[in-house]
Amino acid sequence: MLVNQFLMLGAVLFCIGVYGVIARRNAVLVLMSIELILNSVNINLLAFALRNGSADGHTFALYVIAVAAAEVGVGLAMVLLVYRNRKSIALDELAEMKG
Amino acid sequence: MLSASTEAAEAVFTSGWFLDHVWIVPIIPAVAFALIIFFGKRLPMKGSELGIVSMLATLAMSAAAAYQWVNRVEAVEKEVFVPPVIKAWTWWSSDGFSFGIGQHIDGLALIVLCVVAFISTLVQIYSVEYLHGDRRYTHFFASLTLFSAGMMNMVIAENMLQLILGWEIMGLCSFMLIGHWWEDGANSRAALKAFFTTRTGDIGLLVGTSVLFFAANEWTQKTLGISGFTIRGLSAWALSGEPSSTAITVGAVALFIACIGKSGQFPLHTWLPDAMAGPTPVSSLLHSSTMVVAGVFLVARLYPVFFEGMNILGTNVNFIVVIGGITIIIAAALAFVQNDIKKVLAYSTVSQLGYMMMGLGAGAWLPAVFHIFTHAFFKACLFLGAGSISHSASHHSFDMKKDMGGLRKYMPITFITWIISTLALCGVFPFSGFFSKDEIIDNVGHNGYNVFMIVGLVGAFLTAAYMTRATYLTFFGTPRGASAGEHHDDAHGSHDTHDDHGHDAQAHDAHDVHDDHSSHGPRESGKLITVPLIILAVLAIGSGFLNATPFGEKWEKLKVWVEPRAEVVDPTSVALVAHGGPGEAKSLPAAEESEEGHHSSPCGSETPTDGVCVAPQLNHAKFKWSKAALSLIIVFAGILISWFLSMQLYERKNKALVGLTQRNKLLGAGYKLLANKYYLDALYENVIVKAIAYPISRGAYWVNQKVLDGAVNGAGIVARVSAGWVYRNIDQRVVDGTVNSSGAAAQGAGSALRPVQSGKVNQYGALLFGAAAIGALVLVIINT
Amino acid sequence: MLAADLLVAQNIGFGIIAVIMVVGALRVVTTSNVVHAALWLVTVLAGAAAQYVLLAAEFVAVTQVLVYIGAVMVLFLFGTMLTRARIGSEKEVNNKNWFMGVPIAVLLLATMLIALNDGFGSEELPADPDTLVNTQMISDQIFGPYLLPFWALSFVLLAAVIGAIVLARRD
Amino acid sequence: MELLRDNNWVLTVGTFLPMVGVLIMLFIPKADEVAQKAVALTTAVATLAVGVWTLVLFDYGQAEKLQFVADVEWISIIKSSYLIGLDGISLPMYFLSMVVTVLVMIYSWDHIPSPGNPKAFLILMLILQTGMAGTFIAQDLVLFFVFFEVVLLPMYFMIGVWGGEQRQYASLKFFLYTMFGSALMLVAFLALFFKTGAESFAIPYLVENGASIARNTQIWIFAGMFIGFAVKVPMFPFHTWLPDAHTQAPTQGSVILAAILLKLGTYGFIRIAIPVLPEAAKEWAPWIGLLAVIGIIYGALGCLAQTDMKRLIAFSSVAHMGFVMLGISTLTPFGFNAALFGMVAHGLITGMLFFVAGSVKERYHTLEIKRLSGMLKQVPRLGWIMGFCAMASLGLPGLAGFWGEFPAILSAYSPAEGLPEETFRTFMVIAAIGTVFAAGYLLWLYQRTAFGEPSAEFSGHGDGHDDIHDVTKFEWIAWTPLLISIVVFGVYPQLMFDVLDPAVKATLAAFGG
Repeated sequence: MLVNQFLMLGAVLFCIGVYGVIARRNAVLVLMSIELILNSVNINLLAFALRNGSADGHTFALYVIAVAAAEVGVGLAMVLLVYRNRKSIALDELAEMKG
Repeated sequence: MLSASTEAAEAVFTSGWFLDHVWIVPIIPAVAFALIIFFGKRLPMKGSELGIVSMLATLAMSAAAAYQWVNRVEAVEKEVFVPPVIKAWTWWSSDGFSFGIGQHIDGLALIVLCVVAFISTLVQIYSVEYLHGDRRYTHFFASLTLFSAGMMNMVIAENMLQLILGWEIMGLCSFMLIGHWWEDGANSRAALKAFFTTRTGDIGLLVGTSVLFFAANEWTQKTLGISGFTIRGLSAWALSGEPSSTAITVGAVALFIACIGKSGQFPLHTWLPDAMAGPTPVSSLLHSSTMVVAGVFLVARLYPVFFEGMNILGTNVNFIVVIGGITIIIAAALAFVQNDIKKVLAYSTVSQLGYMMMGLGAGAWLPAVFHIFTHAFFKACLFLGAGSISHSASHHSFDMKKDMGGLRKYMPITFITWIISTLALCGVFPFSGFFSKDEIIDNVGHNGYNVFMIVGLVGAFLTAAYMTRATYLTFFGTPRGASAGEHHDDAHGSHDTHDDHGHDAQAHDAHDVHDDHSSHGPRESGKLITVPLIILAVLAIGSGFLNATPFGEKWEKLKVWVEPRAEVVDPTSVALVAHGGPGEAKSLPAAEESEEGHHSSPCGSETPTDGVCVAPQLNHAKFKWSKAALSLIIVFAGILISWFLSMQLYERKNKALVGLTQRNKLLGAGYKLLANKYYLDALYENVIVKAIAYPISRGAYWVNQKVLDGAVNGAGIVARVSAGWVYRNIDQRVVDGTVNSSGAAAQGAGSALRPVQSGKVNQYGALLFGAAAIGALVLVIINT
Repeated sequence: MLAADLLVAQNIGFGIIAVIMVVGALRVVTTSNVVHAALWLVTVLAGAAAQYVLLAAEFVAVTQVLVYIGAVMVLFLFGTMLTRARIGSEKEVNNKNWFMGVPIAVLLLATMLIALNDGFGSEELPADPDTLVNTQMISDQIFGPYLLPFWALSFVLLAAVIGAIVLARRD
Repeated sequence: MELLRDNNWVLTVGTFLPMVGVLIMLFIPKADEVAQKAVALTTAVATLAVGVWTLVLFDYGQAEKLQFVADVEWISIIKSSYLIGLDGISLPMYFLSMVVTVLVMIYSWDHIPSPGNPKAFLILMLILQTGMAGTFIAQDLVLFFVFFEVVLLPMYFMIGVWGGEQRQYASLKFFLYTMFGSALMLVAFLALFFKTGAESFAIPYLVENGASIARNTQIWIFAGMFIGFAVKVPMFPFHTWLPDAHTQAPTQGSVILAAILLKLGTYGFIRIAIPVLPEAAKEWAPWIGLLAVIGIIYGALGCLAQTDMKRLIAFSSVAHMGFVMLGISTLTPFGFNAALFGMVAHGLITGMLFFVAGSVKERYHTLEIKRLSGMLKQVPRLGWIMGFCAMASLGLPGLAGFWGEFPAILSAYSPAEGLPEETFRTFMVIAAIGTVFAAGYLLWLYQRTAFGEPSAEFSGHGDGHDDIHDVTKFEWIAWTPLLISIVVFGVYPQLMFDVLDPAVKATLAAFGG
């Protein structure tokens, strides 16, 4: 098994996640794409953990998962709030922060 | 380098207290100036007595010094070099260059010093009467005294810096004096013009001094131990064969430009006639006998520099003599066209200065200096005469046509002194003008400048002509205007507005009283005016005999006293005489006798081998009556012709046609003219006046006014316009614009980037990742 | 010989799972039905768990399945349900300038691949690693050197919980 | 050159005494104006007394050595020490700043500009004095920079609060322009510090091993300093802040600005830029000369185009500083002497001109040249003083102005070896022509304002302009010292050159004297 195969898989997932973030109008879908990105990171971490034979990769993978959970929680809460005010969660309408 | 030749003639030179302390002379008027400024108003005669006393003191001291100098020179036989009495103190020094101040007294300095002191004294006495009751009486005397201080300082200057100091102070005083009645715009403009033109010339002075200083300093320090600024250093350096031709030529030309400016020579002479706007005493002192001579004095003082720089005896034409010649002709031509008596005299002064410059330019050093001496007396006399006429006869107007005529009956003394001075000016035999002006023409011819000799003769002819015309218009014919007793107010016109219009509370204007009794027709002026006139007239006759070449060698006093002897001298005598005192001069073995009776010395021709020259060897034309007769005939012809024409024009004034010409002019010469009087009139009116002479003079005047004056004013306007343009465009728009625009640019960039902040999360994501991608790509490319 | 064909099996396994994951991911970002997207995401996460097993990280794989799929995906589904009633695909789920995403993603992918290729070429993972990482080692790590991040993480989670409650409160 | 450390308290006291005055004034209530003025004046006079005492103590025999040196640990970590000292170069300017402050204090006894509030105005002036004095004695780059900036703030407020109509624009422009300049200068100082082995910021130390820096780095460091100082001088392209600042500044502000602040730039060149970076100085000299000469002609042209008297005087300062920079660009002791003398002379003369302009503005309420005329008749003494200053400013020999210009022209003829002689000689001729322009615009101004008849608008029966009085008591007291010193330095310049010459020779030892 090559280290590369795992890293490349991570990379592909990462890029798909990036496309998702950019292309998606619906906030939830964007959150999902972010999940994709986080997972690709996890794969990388663990690949290197195995390669270097240290447990660091594992701890950080766990931390990433924890953070992802927190992030989805807050993200969805915000989406809920926005939805309640705006009746729509299309991102391109939420432009109040315009410079 | 110094060959200790044993048989060198040990000459011990006497000197006196006065000769050693001539440096006090300029300080007296300077102190008097300060006193007048502060206490003038409170003195009984409002400051004028202080001025006169100081002038008398300077006159006495310079006369005594002259006397002691004569003894010093007479005590030694002809060929020995008489070192000047030099005293120098370091005024200030910066980085090795030391700038001294002190006195450099020799024949030239003393003769001009005496002239300045004498004329200033007479003019100050004259002004007490002339300016009686003037609003700024004290200021007038203050600036007059300051002027004398400046001129005297320049005359005895030991180095160029002191000379520049005096030169500029004179410029300042001429500005203040011309603009004495500055209420009237014309006067202040004339003052401004005078100051600018002289100041433009002064660039030459600054540049010339710097160039010469740096070229000469190294040599003068090495051989003579004195700085390159000193006059004797520069003279010795010029003749030492040391200077490269470019340095000395550039220096000489630059200095000569300053002389052109100051002495009103050809291109920069336009300010002198306008300077007549000043009170008449000022015109007589500054703008005829002393200040305008400064340029000629500078050329005479640094003669070796000009001798080498302009290669004077080398070629038969050089810059100085050309300028001198042109000035003589055009000034004389212009004098014809003038109605204002002071303008005529002004152009005559310019023409006479042209003579002096031509003389110096052609190697006639002594005649030119002698002409300064004589010209000062008779020209001052003429101006004071004109002043006396305006003061007592024509109610302050100087217009010959309108307000003068037939005054010989009413003002005998002024008339006689005027006639004497005119004859002196024209160069008639017994009078001083003959001895000096004729000498110049003679020597110019002798030195090979034949073209300029002819120019001199033509000039003499024209001088005689216009002076006769002026004399006729003022003293002969029927009295016109103010002289005829009409007391019309416009006579108070532009020229001398004595009383000022403003509600002047200060001194009760005594002038009005004075005006009343003059209303009943012209009469002779008071004693304070006539006495100076008489003294000057006497001197106009007497001064000629100081160097009367026609009466043989022993009469040529000035040649002995004034002309510096061109001897090879060991450097010590010229060298640093720390605190003055009579330097012992060891003159080297006398060179062999030359056929002309003066022994020839290498100075000026080739580089002196074992010593130093201080003056170039100049040759003197032997006086021959044949040559003198020629010029006398020309002068008499001029007088007669001009007299005749004036009679025709003004006597027969009633004809309407005649009136048109307003003035006569010189016709052709010869018999036809005299034979047919009537035909003459027709010929004179239609052909000569309209066709030839009239346009030339008018043209000359037009050129003078439009082209030259226009150029000067044009330069002013152009400078103003370009200044405005430069200021508006370059300064405000470009430079200031860039500063303000940098602010605007920052704002512009800001607004350009605003859309990036669109508030859309996706866009941020896109930008973020896009940037990351590009960054990564770059890193990858760099590493692989 | 056993190890060799075990290795081959692992590669084949890796290949299948990788393909499923990529297809799943693509579907997540392209499907117009939000619920489908969520479900595809579940497949991707499951694939990831399988990969962790291949990478000898059983504990993380189990956590992944429990926490990630169990909790987070359920959250997502709740999220989608609460934010709108309609089932089925939504219209224009992508924003206007979606086309911008493609080049960026591709560019990024290309760069990464080049870099990885250049970096790790053909490096082999150790077939029989001498120190297999077991849970006990992980716990030593967490409560050893990485105690501080653990603390920080707990605070983050606490903040997230409180935040979610505050944001989502109805009154 | 070794340092003389005896009685080194005198400099610190001289510089920081005004701050003591400021403290006292802070406690006095704002309303009590007379007390404010009294305290301010006494502090200024006390500082002047200390200045005079410094003159007395100064050992003229060793004018080239730094005297009254005090070296105290200040900020050790960045190796900058509170090193102060005084030698022939900075003595005249140090003393002039004290004299000018006293005169300005006297002048403002009855001339507080529009918004009043003398308390703030006088405090700002005292701070300004400390800043100025400090800059001339600082021998440490960081200290020099601090004082260099301290001077900026009070002047900004003086122009901003008490200025003319567009005072905001003018003060902001002045502040930003100088800040931009000094930022680059700071960069240059730091580069210098590191390039010489990050040992210390002391100028004597830097002078010793400044030359060791590689040639083109020297050139770049010099570039930074050049811009910083050129903005202050001001030299040709960086001068646009001067006319605005002067026209909008109150009289006191523009007098101090013209008399002292412009000299900080040239002093910087002489003290820091040129001795520390000799090769770069040689490289830059022709360009500085070129800009100086352009400044002379450009300033003169600017003056000819002006309609406002104060703006005209401001442009004339650009021209005069052109002469000073020409003197500096020759890199010869003779040129430096001329430049330093020119700085003092320009300070005296232009200071006086601004005083006169201020008084004219206060009487006629306008400085429009077209509307003013016949001043010699209406206010004769003021007219004559203006005439005297105009003559001094155009460089009449016998007055101080001439000894600033003529030696500069003379020195331009033979610059230090290694500099292109022909270019400098052309500069010399152009500068000589500049003197004529100087005569041009000054006399043109004088003729139009002083000569002629007083215009109807102001001659008494105008609308209530009856308070056009001649020179008042306070003005006489404020002006006589300046007038006397212009004449004294004009007649006997050796007074100043004795002090300047040895110090300049010492600093220029690197250029072969």
